[in-house]
Amino acid sequence: MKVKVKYFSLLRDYTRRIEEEVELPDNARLEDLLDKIAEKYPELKTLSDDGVPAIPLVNGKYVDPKYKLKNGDEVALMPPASGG
Amino acid sequence: MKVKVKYFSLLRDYTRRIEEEVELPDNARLEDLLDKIAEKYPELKTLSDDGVPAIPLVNGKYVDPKYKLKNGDEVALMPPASGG
Amino acid sequence: MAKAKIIENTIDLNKELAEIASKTTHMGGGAIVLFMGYVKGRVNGNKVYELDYEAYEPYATKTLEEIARKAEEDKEVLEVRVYHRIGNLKPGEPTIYIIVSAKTRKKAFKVAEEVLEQVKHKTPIFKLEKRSNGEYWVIGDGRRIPRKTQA
Amino acid sequence: MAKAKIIENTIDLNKELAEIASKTTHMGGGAIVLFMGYVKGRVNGNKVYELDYEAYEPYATKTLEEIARKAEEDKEVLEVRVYHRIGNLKPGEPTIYIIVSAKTRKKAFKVAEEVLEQVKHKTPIFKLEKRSNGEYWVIGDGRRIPRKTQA
Repeated sequence: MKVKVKYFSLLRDYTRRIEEEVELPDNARLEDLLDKIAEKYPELKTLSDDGVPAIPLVNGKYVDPKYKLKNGDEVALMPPASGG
Repeated sequence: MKVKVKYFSLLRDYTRRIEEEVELPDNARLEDLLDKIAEKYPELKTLSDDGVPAIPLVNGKYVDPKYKLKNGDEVALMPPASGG
Repeated sequence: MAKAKIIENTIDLNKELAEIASKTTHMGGGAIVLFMGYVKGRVNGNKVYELDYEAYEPYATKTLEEIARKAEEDKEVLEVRVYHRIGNLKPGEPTIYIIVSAKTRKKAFKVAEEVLEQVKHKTPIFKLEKRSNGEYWVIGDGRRIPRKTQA
Repeated sequence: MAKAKIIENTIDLNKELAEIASKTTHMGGGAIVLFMGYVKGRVNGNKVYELDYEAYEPYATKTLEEIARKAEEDKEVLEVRVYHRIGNLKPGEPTIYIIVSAKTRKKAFKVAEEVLEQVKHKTPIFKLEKRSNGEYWVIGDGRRIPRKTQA
Protein backbone atom coordinates (compact mmCIF):
# COMPACT_ATOMS: atom_id res chain seq x y z
CA MET A 1 0.00 0.00 0.00
CA LYS A 2 0.89 3.63 -0.35
CA VAL A 3 0.60 6.50 2.13
CA LYS A 4 1.20 10.18 1.60
CA VAL A 5 3.64 11.80 4.01
CA LYS A 6 3.70 15.57 4.59
CA TYR A 7 6.51 17.43 6.34
CA PHE A 8 6.07 20.77 8.05
CA SER A 9 8.24 23.61 9.25
CA LEU A 10 11.85 22.83 10.08
CA LEU A 11 11.44 19.12 9.25
CA ARG A 12 11.76 20.24 5.66
CA ASP A 13 15.33 21.33 6.38
CA TYR A 14 16.10 17.62 6.76
CA THR A 15 13.78 16.00 4.24
CA ARG A 16 14.26 18.71 1.63
CA ARG A 17 10.75 18.02 0.48
CA ILE A 18 7.25 19.03 1.46
CA GLU A 19 5.58 15.70 0.80
CA GLU A 20 6.15 12.31 -0.72
CA GLU A 21 4.47 8.97 -1.25
CA VAL A 22 5.81 6.02 0.72
CA GLU A 23 5.28 2.37 -0.20
CA LEU A 24 4.65 0.06 2.76
CA PRO A 25 3.74 -3.59 3.36
CA ASP A 26 -0.02 -4.04 3.72
CA ASN A 27 0.00 -4.62 7.46
CA ALA A 28 2.32 -1.72 8.29
CA ARG A 29 1.79 0.31 11.42
CA LEU A 30 2.52 3.98 12.02
CA GLU A 31 5.71 3.04 13.90
CA ASP A 32 6.94 1.12 10.85
CA LEU A 33 6.53 4.21 8.71
CA LEU A 34 8.31 6.36 11.31
CA ASP A 35 11.21 3.88 11.35
CA LYS A 36 11.41 4.01 7.59
CA ILE A 37 11.48 7.81 7.58
CA ALA A 38 14.16 7.86 10.31
CA GLU A 39 16.24 5.55 8.17
CA LYS A 40 15.79 7.63 5.05
CA TYR A 41 16.63 10.92 6.79
CA PRO A 42 19.15 10.03 9.51
CA GLU A 43 19.80 13.70 10.28
CA LEU A 44 16.28 13.99 11.67
CA LYS A 45 17.77 12.46 14.81
CA THR A 46 19.68 15.66 15.56
CA LEU A 47 16.31 17.38 15.87
CA SER A 48 14.97 15.08 18.55
CA ASP A 49 18.37 15.19 20.28
CA ASP A 50 17.84 18.94 20.32
CA GLY A 51 14.49 18.55 22.07
CA VAL A 52 12.28 19.13 19.05
CA PRO A 53 9.79 16.28 18.65
CA ALA A 54 8.52 15.26 15.21
CA ILE A 55 4.85 14.75 15.97
CA PRO A 56 2.88 12.43 13.67
CA LEU A 57 -0.75 12.99 12.70
CA VAL A 58 -2.69 10.46 10.65
CA ASN A 59 -5.46 12.06 8.62
CA GLY A 60 -5.23 15.02 10.96
CA LYS A 61 -5.50 13.03 14.20
CA TYR A 62 -3.07 12.08 16.93
CA VAL A 63 -2.90 8.27 16.91
CA ASP A 64 -0.99 5.54 18.69
CA PRO A 65 2.28 4.33 17.07
CA LYS A 66 0.57 0.93 16.85
CA TYR A 67 -2.10 2.37 14.55
CA LYS A 68 -2.50 0.19 11.44
CA LEU A 69 -2.09 2.33 8.37
CA LYS A 70 -4.46 2.03 5.45
CA ASN A 71 -3.81 2.59 1.78
CA GLY A 72 -4.21 6.30 1.03
CA ASP A 73 -3.71 7.51 4.61
CA GLU A 74 -2.16 10.93 4.96
CA VAL A 75 0.54 11.15 7.58
CA ALA A 76 1.95 14.49 8.69
CA LEU A 77 5.14 15.05 10.64
CA MET A 78 5.43 18.35 12.44
CA PRO A 79 7.16 20.16 15.29
CA PRO A 80 5.04 21.62 18.10
CA ALA A 81 2.50 23.94 16.48
CA SER A 82 3.09 27.65 16.54
CA GLY A 83 -0.16 29.44 15.87
CA GLY A 84 -0.89 32.99 16.87
CA MET B 1 -18.78 81.80 51.98
CA LYS B 2 -20.59 79.86 49.34
CA VAL B 3 -19.92 76.39 47.93
CA LYS B 4 -21.57 74.64 45.02
CA VAL B 5 -23.03 71.21 45.78
CA LYS B 6 -23.76 68.67 43.05
CA TYR B 7 -25.89 65.57 43.49
CA PHE B 8 -25.57 62.48 41.33
CA SER B 9 -27.61 59.43 40.47
CA LEU B 10 -30.18 58.32 43.02
CA LEU B 11 -29.30 61.11 45.46
CA ARG B 12 -31.40 63.29 43.21
CA ASP B 13 -34.45 61.25 44.18
CA TYR B 14 -34.06 62.77 47.63
CA THR B 15 -32.75 66.25 46.89
CA ARG B 16 -34.97 66.74 43.85
CA ARG B 17 -32.26 68.90 42.40
CA ILE B 18 -29.03 68.41 40.50
CA GLU B 19 -27.05 71.19 42.18
CA GLU B 20 -27.39 74.11 44.50
CA GLU B 21 -25.35 76.78 46.25
CA VAL B 22 -24.96 76.51 50.00
CA GLU B 23 -24.03 79.36 52.31
CA LEU B 24 -21.63 78.43 55.12
CA PRO B 25 -19.71 80.16 57.89
CA ASP B 26 -16.20 81.05 56.77
CA ASN B 27 -14.46 78.37 58.81
CA ALA B 28 -16.80 75.53 57.81
CA ARG B 29 -15.45 72.05 57.25
CA LEU B 30 -16.73 69.38 54.89
CA GLU B 31 -18.45 67.62 57.81
CA ASP B 32 -20.38 70.79 58.60
CA LEU B 33 -21.67 70.91 55.05
CA LEU B 34 -22.64 67.23 55.19
CA ASP B 35 -24.54 67.84 58.44
CA LYS B 36 -26.37 70.73 56.85
CA ILE B 37 -27.35 68.62 53.84
CA ALA B 38 -28.50 65.77 56.08
CA GLU B 39 -30.68 68.22 57.96
CA LYS B 40 -32.13 69.71 54.80
CA TYR B 41 -32.91 66.30 53.25
CA PRO B 42 -33.69 63.99 56.19
CA GLU B 43 -34.83 61.22 53.80
CA LEU B 44 -31.22 60.79 52.67
CA LYS B 45 -30.79 58.75 55.85
CA THR B 46 -32.90 55.93 54.40
CA LEU B 47 -30.25 55.59 51.71
CA SER B 48 -27.36 55.02 54.09
CA ASP B 49 -29.60 52.75 56.19
CA ASP B 50 -30.04 50.81 52.98
CA GLY B 51 -26.27 50.43 52.57
CA VAL B 52 -25.78 53.06 49.87
CA PRO B 53 -23.12 55.56 50.95
CA ALA B 54 -23.24 59.18 49.76
CA ILE B 55 -19.61 59.75 48.91
CA PRO B 56 -18.34 63.34 48.97
CA LEU B 57 -15.75 64.72 46.55
CA VAL B 58 -14.35 68.22 46.87
CA ASN B 59 -13.20 69.64 43.57
CA GLY B 60 -13.09 66.08 42.26
CA LYS B 61 -10.99 64.63 45.08
CA TYR B 62 -11.69 62.38 48.03
CA VAL B 63 -10.92 64.44 51.14
CA ASP B 64 -11.17 64.06 54.89
CA PRO B 65 -14.42 65.21 56.60
CA LYS B 66 -12.20 67.67 58.50
CA TYR B 67 -11.23 69.37 55.23
CA LYS B 68 -11.70 73.16 55.53
CA LEU B 69 -13.92 74.35 52.73
CA LYS B 70 -13.04 77.44 50.72
CA ASN B 71 -15.33 79.90 49.01
CA GLY B 72 -16.20 78.56 45.56
CA ASP B 73 -15.39 74.92 46.29
CA GLU B 74 -17.40 72.35 44.36
CA VAL B 75 -18.64 69.48 46.47
CA ALA B 76 -20.20 66.42 44.83
CA LEU B 77 -22.25 63.78 46.58
CA MET B 78 -22.52 60.45 44.80
CA PRO B 79 -23.23 56.77 45.30
CA PRO B 80 -20.52 54.23 44.37
CA ALA B 81 -19.57 54.89 40.75
CA SER B 82 -20.97 52.67 38.06
CA GLY B 83 -18.86 52.99 34.95
CA GLY B 84 -18.70 50.42 32.19
CA MET C 1 1.14 57.76 25.21
CA ALA C 2 -2.05 56.85 27.03
CA LYS C 3 -5.31 58.13 25.61
CA ALA C 4 -8.45 58.45 27.70
CA LYS C 5 -11.70 60.15 26.83
CA ILE C 6 -15.36 60.53 27.54
CA ILE C 7 -17.05 60.20 24.15
CA GLU C 8 -20.53 60.42 22.71
CA ASN C 9 -20.12 58.26 19.63
CA THR C 10 -18.61 54.87 18.87
CA ILE C 11 -14.97 54.61 17.87
CA ASP C 12 -13.47 53.10 14.72
CA LEU C 13 -11.96 49.86 16.01
CA ASN C 14 -10.18 49.11 12.73
CA LYS C 15 -8.40 52.44 12.88
CA GLU C 16 -7.59 52.31 16.59
CA LEU C 17 -6.12 48.83 16.51
CA ALA C 18 -4.18 49.33 13.28
CA GLU C 19 -2.74 52.52 14.71
CA ILE C 20 -1.66 50.84 17.94
CA ALA C 21 -0.23 47.81 16.13
CA SER C 22 1.86 49.86 13.72
CA LYS C 23 3.08 52.08 16.55
CA THR C 24 4.04 49.29 18.94
CA THR C 25 5.39 46.61 16.60
CA HIS C 26 8.86 48.18 16.59
CA MET C 27 8.86 48.24 20.39
CA GLY C 28 8.39 44.47 20.42
CA GLY C 29 4.62 44.57 20.68
CA GLY C 30 2.55 41.72 19.26
CA ALA C 31 -0.58 41.56 21.39
CA ILE C 32 -3.62 43.78 21.78
CA VAL C 33 -6.52 43.03 24.08
CA LEU C 34 -9.71 45.01 23.63
CA PHE C 35 -12.62 44.96 26.01
CA MET C 36 -15.89 46.35 24.68
CA GLY C 37 -18.84 46.69 27.02
CA TYR C 38 -22.32 47.17 25.59
CA VAL C 39 -25.83 47.68 26.86
CA LYS C 40 -27.55 44.47 27.97
CA GLY C 41 -30.96 43.98 26.40
CA ARG C 42 -32.24 41.93 29.32
CA VAL C 43 -31.64 42.32 33.06
CA ASN C 44 -33.27 40.03 35.64
CA GLY C 45 -35.75 38.87 33.03
CA ASN C 46 -36.80 42.41 32.10
CA LYS C 47 -36.43 44.11 28.77
CA VAL C 48 -34.06 47.07 28.82
CA TYR C 49 -34.98 50.09 26.67
CA GLU C 50 -31.88 52.15 27.27
CA LEU C 51 -29.12 53.10 29.67
CA ASP C 52 -28.60 56.79 30.43
CA TYR C 53 -24.99 57.55 31.29
CA GLU C 54 -23.85 60.69 33.04
CA ALA C 55 -20.24 61.61 33.74
CA TYR C 56 -19.11 64.08 36.39
CA GLU C 57 -16.79 66.25 34.34
CA PRO C 58 -13.98 67.20 34.23
CA TYR C 59 -13.21 64.64 36.94
CA ALA C 60 -14.40 61.61 34.99
CA THR C 61 -11.95 62.40 32.19
CA LYS C 62 -9.16 63.07 34.69
CA THR C 63 -9.79 59.75 36.39
CA LEU C 64 -9.69 57.86 33.09
CA GLU C 65 -6.45 59.63 32.14
CA GLU C 66 -4.83 58.76 35.43
CA ILE C 67 -5.85 55.11 35.24
CA ALA C 68 -4.48 54.80 31.70
CA ARG C 69 -1.27 56.66 32.52
CA LYS C 70 -0.57 54.51 35.57
CA ALA C 71 -1.17 51.30 33.64
CA GLU C 72 1.41 52.44 31.09
CA GLU C 73 4.09 52.73 33.76
CA ASP C 74 4.59 48.97 33.49
CA LYS C 75 7.52 48.48 31.12
CA GLU C 76 5.82 45.59 29.34
CA VAL C 77 2.77 47.74 28.59
CA LEU C 78 3.12 49.64 25.35
CA GLU C 79 -0.18 51.47 24.95
CA VAL C 80 -3.40 51.95 26.87
CA ARG C 81 -6.54 53.60 25.57
CA VAL C 82 -9.75 54.07 27.48
CA TYR C 83 -12.98 55.43 25.99
CA HIS C 84 -16.20 55.72 27.93
CA ARG C 85 -19.43 56.77 26.29
CA ILE C 86 -22.16 58.89 27.81
CA GLY C 87 -25.71 59.70 26.77
CA ASN C 88 -28.69 57.48 26.03
CA LEU C 89 -27.50 54.11 24.81
CA LYS C 90 -29.70 51.33 23.47
CA PRO C 91 -29.26 47.55 23.86
CA GLY C 92 -26.23 46.30 21.95
CA GLU C 93 -24.62 49.75 21.74
CA PRO C 94 -21.04 50.00 22.98
CA THR C 95 -20.59 51.76 26.33
CA ILE C 96 -16.89 51.39 27.04
CA TYR C 97 -13.68 50.40 25.27
CA ILE C 98 -10.43 49.42 26.98
CA ILE C 99 -7.51 48.75 24.63
CA VAL C 100 -4.14 47.49 25.86
CA SER C 101 -1.06 46.57 23.87
CA ALA C 102 1.76 44.78 25.65
CA LYS C 103 4.90 42.83 24.95
CA THR C 104 3.24 39.59 26.04
CA ARG C 105 -0.31 38.39 25.62
CA LYS C 106 -0.52 37.51 29.32
CA LYS C 107 0.29 41.07 30.29
CA ALA C 108 -2.16 42.52 27.77
CA PHE C 109 -5.01 40.42 29.19
CA LYS C 110 -4.09 41.17 32.80
CA VAL C 111 -3.78 44.92 32.35
CA ALA C 112 -6.95 45.22 30.26
CA GLU C 113 -8.88 43.44 33.01
CA GLU C 114 -7.33 45.59 35.76
CA VAL C 115 -7.90 48.84 33.92
CA LEU C 116 -11.52 47.88 33.32
CA GLU C 117 -12.12 47.22 37.04
CA GLN C 118 -10.57 50.54 37.97
CA VAL C 119 -12.59 52.44 35.40
CA LYS C 120 -15.79 50.80 36.64
CA HIS C 121 -15.17 51.53 40.27
CA LYS C 122 -13.23 54.78 40.37
CA THR C 123 -14.63 56.92 37.57
CA PRO C 124 -17.51 59.19 38.58
CA ILE C 125 -19.92 57.85 35.99
CA PHE C 126 -23.50 56.95 36.80
CA LYS C 127 -26.23 55.14 35.02
CA LEU C 128 -29.97 54.92 34.96
CA GLU C 129 -31.50 51.79 33.44
CA LYS C 130 -34.85 52.21 31.71
CA ARG C 131 -36.63 48.87 31.61
CA SER C 132 -40.04 47.46 30.81
CA ASN C 133 -40.73 47.38 34.57
CA GLY C 134 -39.55 50.87 35.43
CA GLU C 135 -36.40 52.89 35.91
CA TYR C 136 -33.50 51.77 38.03
CA TRP C 137 -30.36 53.51 39.22
CA VAL C 138 -27.36 51.24 38.83
CA ILE C 139 -25.07 51.62 41.84
CA GLY C 140 -21.50 50.36 42.08
CA ASP C 141 -21.04 46.97 40.52
CA GLY C 142 -24.57 46.24 39.41
CA ARG C 143 -26.87 46.93 42.35
CA ARG C 144 -30.22 48.23 41.05
CA ILE C 145 -32.40 50.65 43.02
CA PRO C 146 -35.80 51.77 41.66
CA ARG C 147 -36.01 55.43 40.79
CA LYS C 148 -38.40 57.27 43.11
CA THR C 149 -39.00 60.57 41.38
CA GLN C 150 -38.42 62.35 38.14
CA ALA C 151 -35.69 64.86 39.00
CA MET D 1 -22.86 29.76 16.73
CA ALA D 2 -19.11 29.56 16.80
CA LYS D 3 -17.23 30.79 13.76
CA ALA D 4 -13.68 29.72 13.03
CA LYS D 5 -11.68 30.27 9.89
CA ILE D 6 -8.26 30.40 8.31
CA ILE D 7 -8.18 33.71 6.43
CA GLU D 8 -5.84 35.61 4.16
CA ASN D 9 -6.99 39.15 4.78
CA THR D 10 -7.81 41.24 7.82
CA ILE D 11 -11.33 41.29 9.19
CA ASP D 12 -13.62 44.26 9.76
CA LEU D 13 -13.58 44.62 13.53
CA ASN D 14 -16.35 47.23 13.55
CA LYS D 15 -18.65 44.84 11.73
CA GLU D 16 -17.70 41.73 13.72
CA LEU D 17 -18.16 43.34 17.12
CA ALA D 18 -21.36 45.20 16.21
CA GLU D 19 -22.78 41.94 14.87
CA ILE D 20 -21.90 40.03 18.02
CA ALA D 21 -23.18 42.79 20.33
CA SER D 22 -26.54 43.09 18.59
CA LYS D 23 -26.93 39.31 18.51
CA THR D 24 -26.04 38.68 22.15
CA THR D 25 -27.57 41.68 23.90
CA HIS D 26 -30.96 39.98 24.15
CA MET D 27 -29.33 36.90 25.67
CA GLY D 28 -27.99 39.07 28.50
CA GLY D 29 -24.62 39.73 26.89
CA GLY D 30 -22.76 42.91 27.68
CA ALA D 31 -19.07 42.07 27.34
CA ILE D 32 -16.81 41.28 24.41
CA VAL D 33 -13.11 40.55 24.69
CA LEU D 34 -11.03 40.62 21.54
CA PHE D 35 -7.45 39.46 21.31
CA MET D 36 -5.55 40.57 18.23
CA GLY D 37 -2.06 39.24 17.66
CA TYR D 38 0.23 40.97 15.16
CA VAL D 39 3.71 40.53 13.77
CA LYS D 40 6.46 41.82 16.05
CA GLY D 41 8.86 44.17 14.32
CA ARG D 42 11.74 43.28 16.63
CA VAL D 43 12.72 39.92 18.11
CA ASN D 44 15.79 39.52 20.32
CA GLY D 45 17.14 42.84 19.08
CA ASN D 46 16.78 41.90 15.41
CA LYS D 47 14.59 43.55 12.85
CA VAL D 48 11.83 41.30 11.52
CA TYR D 49 10.96 41.60 7.81
CA GLU D 50 8.03 39.22 7.77
CA LEU D 51 6.44 36.11 9.18
CA ASP D 52 5.39 33.37 6.79
CA TYR D 53 2.45 31.38 8.09
CA GLU D 54 1.44 27.99 6.80
CA ALA D 55 -1.61 26.03 7.91
CA TYR D 56 -2.06 22.28 7.51
CA GLU D 57 -5.48 22.16 5.92
CA PRO D 58 -8.21 21.06 6.32
CA TYR D 59 -7.07 20.09 9.82
CA ALA D 60 -6.12 23.60 10.94
CA THR D 61 -9.66 24.81 10.21
CA LYS D 62 -11.17 21.77 11.92
CA THR D 63 -9.07 22.37 15.01
CA LEU D 64 -10.12 26.03 15.19
CA GLU D 65 -13.76 25.03 14.78
CA GLU D 66 -13.54 22.48 17.53
CA ILE D 67 -11.83 24.87 19.95
CA ALA D 68 -14.48 27.55 19.31
CA ARG D 69 -17.37 25.08 19.55
CA LYS D 70 -16.15 23.64 22.86
CA ALA D 71 -15.65 27.10 24.36
CA GLU D 72 -19.27 27.88 23.51
CA GLU D 73 -20.52 24.93 25.54
CA ASP D 74 -20.14 27.06 28.66
CA LYS D 75 -23.59 28.53 29.33
CA GLU D 76 -22.17 31.94 30.17
CA VAL D 77 -20.39 32.10 26.83
CA LEU D 78 -22.57 33.59 24.11
CA GLU D 79 -20.34 33.70 21.05
CA VAL D 80 -16.82 32.69 20.08
CA ARG D 81 -15.07 33.60 16.84
CA VAL D 82 -11.56 32.60 15.87
CA TYR D 83 -9.74 33.85 12.77
CA HIS D 84 -6.17 32.91 11.96
CA ARG D 85 -4.34 34.44 9.03
CA ILE D 86 -1.83 32.74 6.79
CA GLY D 87 0.62 33.98 4.17
CA ASN D 88 3.41 36.54 4.37
CA LEU D 89 2.67 39.07 7.06
CA LYS D 90 4.69 42.19 7.78
CA PRO D 91 5.40 43.85 11.15
CA GLY D 92 2.25 45.32 12.68
CA GLU D 93 -0.06 43.19 10.52
CA PRO D 94 -2.72 41.20 12.39
CA THR D 95 -2.10 37.44 12.56
CA ILE D 96 -4.91 36.18 14.75
CA TYR D 97 -8.21 37.34 16.19
CA ILE D 98 -10.05 35.73 19.11
CA ILE D 99 -13.43 37.25 19.93
CA VAL D 100 -15.51 36.12 22.89
CA SER D 101 -18.80 37.46 24.13
CA ALA D 102 -20.04 36.32 27.51
CA LYS D 103 -22.61 37.18 30.17
CA THR D 104 -19.90 38.48 32.49
CA ARG D 105 -16.69 40.35 31.75
CA LYS D 106 -14.72 37.93 33.91
CA LYS D 107 -15.85 35.01 31.80
CA ALA D 108 -15.18 36.82 28.52
CA PHE D 109 -11.57 37.53 29.55
CA LYS D 110 -11.01 34.01 30.86
CA VAL D 111 -12.37 32.24 27.80
CA ALA D 112 -10.60 34.51 25.31
CA GLU D 113 -7.32 33.75 27.05
CA GLU D 114 -7.99 30.02 27.14
CA VAL D 115 -9.09 29.84 23.52
CA LEU D 116 -5.96 31.73 22.48
CA GLU D 117 -3.68 29.27 24.29
CA GLN D 118 -5.44 26.34 22.69
CA VAL D 119 -5.26 27.84 19.23
CA LYS D 120 -1.56 28.53 19.69
CA HIS D 121 -0.69 25.05 20.86
CA LYS D 122 -3.14 22.74 19.15
CA THR D 123 -3.68 24.14 15.67
CA PRO D 124 -1.29 22.79 13.00
CA ILE D 125 0.00 26.21 11.98
CA PHE D 126 3.69 26.92 11.49
CA LYS D 127 5.73 30.02 11.03
CA LEU D 128 9.02 31.11 9.55
CA GLU D 129 10.45 34.39 10.77
CA LYS D 130 12.52 36.37 8.26
CA ARG D 131 14.84 38.70 10.15
CA SER D 132 17.79 40.94 9.46
CA ASN D 133 20.00 38.17 10.80
CA GLY D 134 18.52 35.26 8.86
CA GLU D 135 15.49 33.01 8.79
CA TYR D 136 14.16 31.22 11.84
CA TRP D 137 11.55 28.55 12.28
CA VAL D 138 9.31 29.36 15.23
CA ILE D 139 8.53 26.20 17.18
CA GLY D 140 5.84 25.82 19.84
CA ASP D 141 5.57 28.81 22.08
CA GLY D 142 8.35 30.95 20.68
CA ARG D 143 11.47 28.80 20.37
CA ARG D 144 13.49 29.94 17.33
CA ILE D 145 15.64 27.57 15.26
CA PRO D 146 17.73 28.87 12.34
CA ARG D 147 16.65 27.62 8.95
CA LYS D 148 19.25 25.33 7.41
CA THR D 149 18.22 25.06 3.77
CA GLN D 150 15.90 26.60 1.24
CA ALA D 151 13.28 23.86 0.71
